[in-house]
Amino acid sequence: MNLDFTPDEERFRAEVRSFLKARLPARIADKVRTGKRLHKKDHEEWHAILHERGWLASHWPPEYGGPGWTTAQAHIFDEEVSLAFAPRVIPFGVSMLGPVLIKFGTSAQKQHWLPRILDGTDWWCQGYSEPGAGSDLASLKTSAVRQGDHYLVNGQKTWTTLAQYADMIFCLVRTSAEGKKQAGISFLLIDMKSPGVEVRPIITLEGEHEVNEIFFTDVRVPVENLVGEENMGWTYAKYLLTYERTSEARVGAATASLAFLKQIAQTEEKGGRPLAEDPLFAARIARVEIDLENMKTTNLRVLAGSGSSAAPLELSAMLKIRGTEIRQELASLARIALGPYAQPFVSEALDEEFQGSRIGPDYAGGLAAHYFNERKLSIFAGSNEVQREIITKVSLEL
Amino acid sequence: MNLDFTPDEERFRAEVRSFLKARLPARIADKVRTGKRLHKKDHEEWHAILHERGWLASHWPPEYGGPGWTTAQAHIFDEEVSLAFAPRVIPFGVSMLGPVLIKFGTSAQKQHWLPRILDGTDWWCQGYSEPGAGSDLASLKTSAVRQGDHYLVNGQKTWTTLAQYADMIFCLVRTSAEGKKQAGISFLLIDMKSPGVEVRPIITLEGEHEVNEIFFTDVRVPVENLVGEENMGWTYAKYLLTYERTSEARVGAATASLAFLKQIAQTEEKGGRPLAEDPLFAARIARVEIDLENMKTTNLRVLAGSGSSAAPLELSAMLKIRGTEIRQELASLARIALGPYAQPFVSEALDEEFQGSRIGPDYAGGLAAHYFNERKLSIFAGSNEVQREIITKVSLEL
Amino acid sequence: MDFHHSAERSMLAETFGRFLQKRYPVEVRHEISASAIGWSPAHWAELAELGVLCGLVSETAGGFGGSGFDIAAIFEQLGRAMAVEPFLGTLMATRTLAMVGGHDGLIGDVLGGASILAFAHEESASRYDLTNIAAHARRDGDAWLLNGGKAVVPQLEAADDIIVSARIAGMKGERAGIGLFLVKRAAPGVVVEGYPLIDGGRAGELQLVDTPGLLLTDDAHPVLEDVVAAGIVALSWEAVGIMDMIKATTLDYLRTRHQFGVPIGKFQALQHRMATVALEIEQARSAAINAANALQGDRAKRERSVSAAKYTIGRAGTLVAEEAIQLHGGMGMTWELPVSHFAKRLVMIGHQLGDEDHHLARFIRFGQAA
Amino acid sequence: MDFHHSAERSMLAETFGRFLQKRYPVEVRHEISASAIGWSPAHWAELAELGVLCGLVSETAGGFGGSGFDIAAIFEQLGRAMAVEPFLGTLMATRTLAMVGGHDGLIGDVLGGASILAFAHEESASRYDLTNIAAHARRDGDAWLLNGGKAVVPQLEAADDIIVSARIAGMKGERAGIGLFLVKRAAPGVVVEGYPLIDGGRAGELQLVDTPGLLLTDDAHPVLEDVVAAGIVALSWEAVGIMDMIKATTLDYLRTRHQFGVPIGKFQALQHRMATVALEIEQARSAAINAANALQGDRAKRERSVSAAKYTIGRAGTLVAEEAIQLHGGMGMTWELPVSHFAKRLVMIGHQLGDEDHHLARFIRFGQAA
Repeated sequence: MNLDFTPDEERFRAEVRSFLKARLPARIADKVRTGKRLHKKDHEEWHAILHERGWLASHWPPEYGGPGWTTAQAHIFDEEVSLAFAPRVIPFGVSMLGPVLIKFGTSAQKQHWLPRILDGTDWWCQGYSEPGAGSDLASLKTSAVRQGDHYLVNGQKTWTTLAQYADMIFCLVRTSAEGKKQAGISFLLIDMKSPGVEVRPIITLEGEHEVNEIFFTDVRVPVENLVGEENMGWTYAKYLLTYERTSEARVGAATASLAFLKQIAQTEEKGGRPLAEDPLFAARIARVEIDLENMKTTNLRVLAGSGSSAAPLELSAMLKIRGTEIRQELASLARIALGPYAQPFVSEALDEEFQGSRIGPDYAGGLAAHYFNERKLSIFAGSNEVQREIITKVSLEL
Repeated sequence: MNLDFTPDEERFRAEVRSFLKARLPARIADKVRTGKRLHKKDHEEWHAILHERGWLASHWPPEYGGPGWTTAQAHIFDEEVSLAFAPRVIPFGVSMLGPVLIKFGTSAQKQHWLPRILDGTDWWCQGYSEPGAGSDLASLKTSAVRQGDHYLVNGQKTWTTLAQYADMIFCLVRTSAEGKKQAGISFLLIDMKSPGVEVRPIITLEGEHEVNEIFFTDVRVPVENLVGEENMGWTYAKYLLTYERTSEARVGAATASLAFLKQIAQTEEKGGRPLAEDPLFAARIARVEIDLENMKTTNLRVLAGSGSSAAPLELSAMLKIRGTEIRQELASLARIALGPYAQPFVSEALDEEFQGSRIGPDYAGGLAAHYFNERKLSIFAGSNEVQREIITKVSLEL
Repeated sequence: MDFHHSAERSMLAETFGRFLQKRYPVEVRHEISASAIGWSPAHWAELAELGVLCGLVSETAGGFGGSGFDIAAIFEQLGRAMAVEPFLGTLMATRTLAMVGGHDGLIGDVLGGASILAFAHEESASRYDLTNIAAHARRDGDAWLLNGGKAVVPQLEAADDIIVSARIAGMKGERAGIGLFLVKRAAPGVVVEGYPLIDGGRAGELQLVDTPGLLLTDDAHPVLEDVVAAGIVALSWEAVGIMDMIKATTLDYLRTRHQFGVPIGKFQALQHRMATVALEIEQARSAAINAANALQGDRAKRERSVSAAKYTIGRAGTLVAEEAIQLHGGMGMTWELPVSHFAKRLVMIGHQLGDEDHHLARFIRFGQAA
Repeated sequence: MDFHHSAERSMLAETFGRFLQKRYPVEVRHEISASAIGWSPAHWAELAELGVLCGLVSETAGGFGGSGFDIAAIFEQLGRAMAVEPFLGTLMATRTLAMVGGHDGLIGDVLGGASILAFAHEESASRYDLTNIAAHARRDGDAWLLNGGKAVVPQLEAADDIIVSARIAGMKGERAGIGLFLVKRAAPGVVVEGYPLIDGGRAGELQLVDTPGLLLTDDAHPVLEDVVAAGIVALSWEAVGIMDMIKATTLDYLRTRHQFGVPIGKFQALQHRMATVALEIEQARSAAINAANALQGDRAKRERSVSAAKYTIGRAGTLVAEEAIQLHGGMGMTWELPVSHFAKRLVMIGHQLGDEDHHLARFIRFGQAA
């Protein structure tokens, strides 16, 4: 056994660092670090920089434009971009649809869509959840009825992240009502500008517009936008979910949050000493820090074991659970660290254009909102209850 | 609202204290305090002392020999005997069978059995659980078939506490296989000296003999030993379980354990200071202390609300859960406080006759064994999972 | 022992509760919260007329309440309605005035709704420690001039007068040498900066530069302790009111939301977690009862009980809020459902007058002293 | 990165595991534990012959292992079998001798099974603090004479020689001035009092009165840290082995035990708790991997990693043990089922070489230093 990185891997880390130093715009990193709102153009700017360097689609095979990294390299890259406060690459095109197209798409689909993902032509969003099908995803009702050279799509999707920016959506739709509910599902790519597509915002508890409802009314979708075979969409979705969950460990992001928390705890005072030296608060930080260090190794075991980022279902479910718990705990501790200044929330102050005075320490403005927003982590992307079901069924065989 | 005791109640407390000072044998209190084994004769001695004073059956109506206390008095009494390290009165006769007989027994049964409970003629044990019917108590199989003036009993009971000392056992037996499984159960009193009764010890994880299996093979039980009506035993058992659970809050016992734990934490040292001053350990103690103080009030609310020790099912289930969790946590902290000296376990040293040298501090000998033994609290007397089911069904209506 | 409110107190609570249900439903509450001033003078005037405010003040000082259980009965209702009006400041300020004596006129104005007071003690660096304040006051002839800042003062902009603590002697951390002053909102050197809170309420930063103030007491520490204890009783019962609402709405959701063909409340894993939530709420209620009961008691018992209560409310409140959101699934994340607002307020109560760790440490200190 | 044992190490672990499965089933283990001496010289001799002990010691000192992952592979198997033999003392004592050098003969005797060593450092009042010892040594001509006591020394009675720490200078709490000595069991002034442990093992109290000892080093602190770190790696992996066994046996029970007409493993509330148990075991395994990996590293990283591991094992171990008993219902309380013995040993590992709180505080200190 050996957990240490090779000299080659350490050289790679240095290369990533100098790239980030040179190319990550300070303005964007600063927004990430201080919890300011990222605009569409911020995401697009960073997306383009990574694409130019060939480092955008870290998990794609080289023949499709991936960098051809080992899992260790991908891990190092993830850690370094997080620590540098780079924005997370919006995952829907690059991390989710891309791998599905590469594995199940026709060559025409690959040739058409993959380059457009890389160069940012299409902003993708994900159409999985429905109002009546949350944890019970397979009970989805949005229907696609084949009519000659197109499908007619009717129904509703919900919790669609950043759909307000999206050009395209990949959807799970019902193409058959026969057999098990998992059996009649297909995987369809839909143009958001099609007539009959309507996006309505959902305002989340901290007042932000991040997720949406999408209504489909007699939307025509060309049959060539079907991915793989009709009624086989559940298989592709499961493949994608595995991908999604592994990434939900988000080791890099948690590491950056921990560093940020420690900085806050050094700045905040309690009884005339840094809060970081308060025995109870220091213990809280240390507990989550140890949990994170353990999870880093669990994550590496998954990566090393599978040779790719697709992981045995059990461990990826564990990573989803513990990864989100850790990030929620870090958000919670940052909120607690602020004391009374967790309360003020001037929403406009999260915009970079804001000129007014800030209340409390400069890092305080969005931390309570962030804490509340992060409650979603254990709900979305397969709730942690669903993950426990997976562990139960797949591994415990109960 | 008013949580304070009246001057009369405080006078009563003083009276209890002076009684305990005068009559509780120091030898017995010392054994309880230091976790030594209590023998049958120790229990009998204390039982007789309480009976002589008329304070044995604190919840019985005066006409049957109870003291006629208010709930506040019973509460005060419970607290004081615990703090004085009196042994807990073995509950099977006094606290469990007694109330059932008083409510459901014939006058012949009351006249015969109640005085014998009070004067200690009969040591009772409880025959509820069976190997195949633990949490699912109503699925019990031990059968009683009516044959003229007696029942013929066959089957097996388990987890029968102190059956090795018992003269009598009250049993739930199946008298009918028809209808719902709860419908065919009867409540029977069985002489342990009857032919066909066999007691086999179960050794628990710390090596003690406290519980037993009991086998019934063609045991003849006179029909006059049926309590109440045939096939109505489930009703009586539920009545009794409510009684049992309320008492499982064991506020007095927990208060005494907390005081003992604090004493240990003052004696043990960490980094040259009392362990009690270590911030993390102090926080552990304080958390359970606050939880206990809250539970004391929850318990008083139950007592005040019902006017008797039978409580609304929901709150009594909560008291069972939290009461046992608190006592388990106290046992756990005592174990942790010992450091390396939690490990030695010289079983004979728990006997008062033991003449050998003791390992570590004088309070150390039985604390780890006690911690392991206390794991039973969340399993027996209706496991805490069963209590959560009760809360769900009765109160949450889910 | 008696766990029932007196008939008068029950009647007040019921009247108040009915008023809020009818006149302060959640839509109205959101409107008020989103308004420029962030509270409703109209509702306030009506509540003053109803006599609700008098429940916060003892008879000797012109009210008809002021005991721990009076405060409890009122704030429990406030919690259920998520009311944002300046109740906490009113409680703490009038209680201060009642303790120092000689201000019955002003108390009368406040109880009648003619005047509003804020209570400004916490500062940007004090982190809940009552003695850790930097604002100071100096004599200038017959007058006192105050300098310094106060942080996150609830409904500061609404106040006509502000009660402000400031050092007149001694060092940070010392009990002696703290004064309490009555400062006019319109006095020279007063700068107020108001802002919204994440929980829908409103607060403000106070800056004082050579601001004249009327000395209320030059030995404020015992007053601060008592007044903060009353504030903690209030917040604890506000939290209990919120938790009962959260429990009810979450149970409703569990009974009606279907997944996998059954109400999600049929899933045992959720049932058992909900049972724990219900248990913690009952324990929190007991803690709040203990604190209300001890408010009239001797100092050590009072401080121990309020710290136990605030710790309990902090811990249980976070659990209840987080579990409620989780059990509501995505819906618990939306602005649309009241549960998210209850959850926000409940968690933020943990950031007022001391958090879980602060009060646990305090409980330990008072335990050792006893 | 590579998460596989080397071929040699895998083979040793497999051989050892097979041996234990065949020759050390739980009935035999209980017999050995209940015997007068509380361990099995016969098994020990066979294991020495198999070469298992050599896995604990580096090549340069006469073994063929000694790395963190060598120790891991052996102790994981010990945990699965609940073996009570003097492995921990052997590891810590031979590692001490290897570090100070010049005792290859004695190491050879130990690895060959001809001699057994105990490692005696902890005292009745030291509470896991390496520098907090009261035993002391003084020069007497060319010799050193030791006085003091050592507490709960694993398998002390089995030892032919004992490695003992004692102050030769300085005060409690100081790193400098601690010596390590080799003491003959038969030396004058040695009093050994053996006793059984709650987990089925055996230990003893050591008293030394003017006992001659051979000085191994007069700067023992770095040696103690390294040797204790190795001991923690060992205990962590013993715990991992136990937890895997507990998980397997609990899952078996959940699948076969029926209540309410179905296997209790069908109850979702239990499923979700078991999923958490499984998750915690994987996190504990990762912690144990980190510690084994860091054993060869620089001091700060090593100490930080072993404290993280011991904290994790302490916390997870208690959870796993308690949940296993609970999920077994009454059966988990019985002597008859192995699960109760696994649980006892697992919890008691938390009382050796530092508990959860001790190592959490230590992790914080090393984190601040780094």
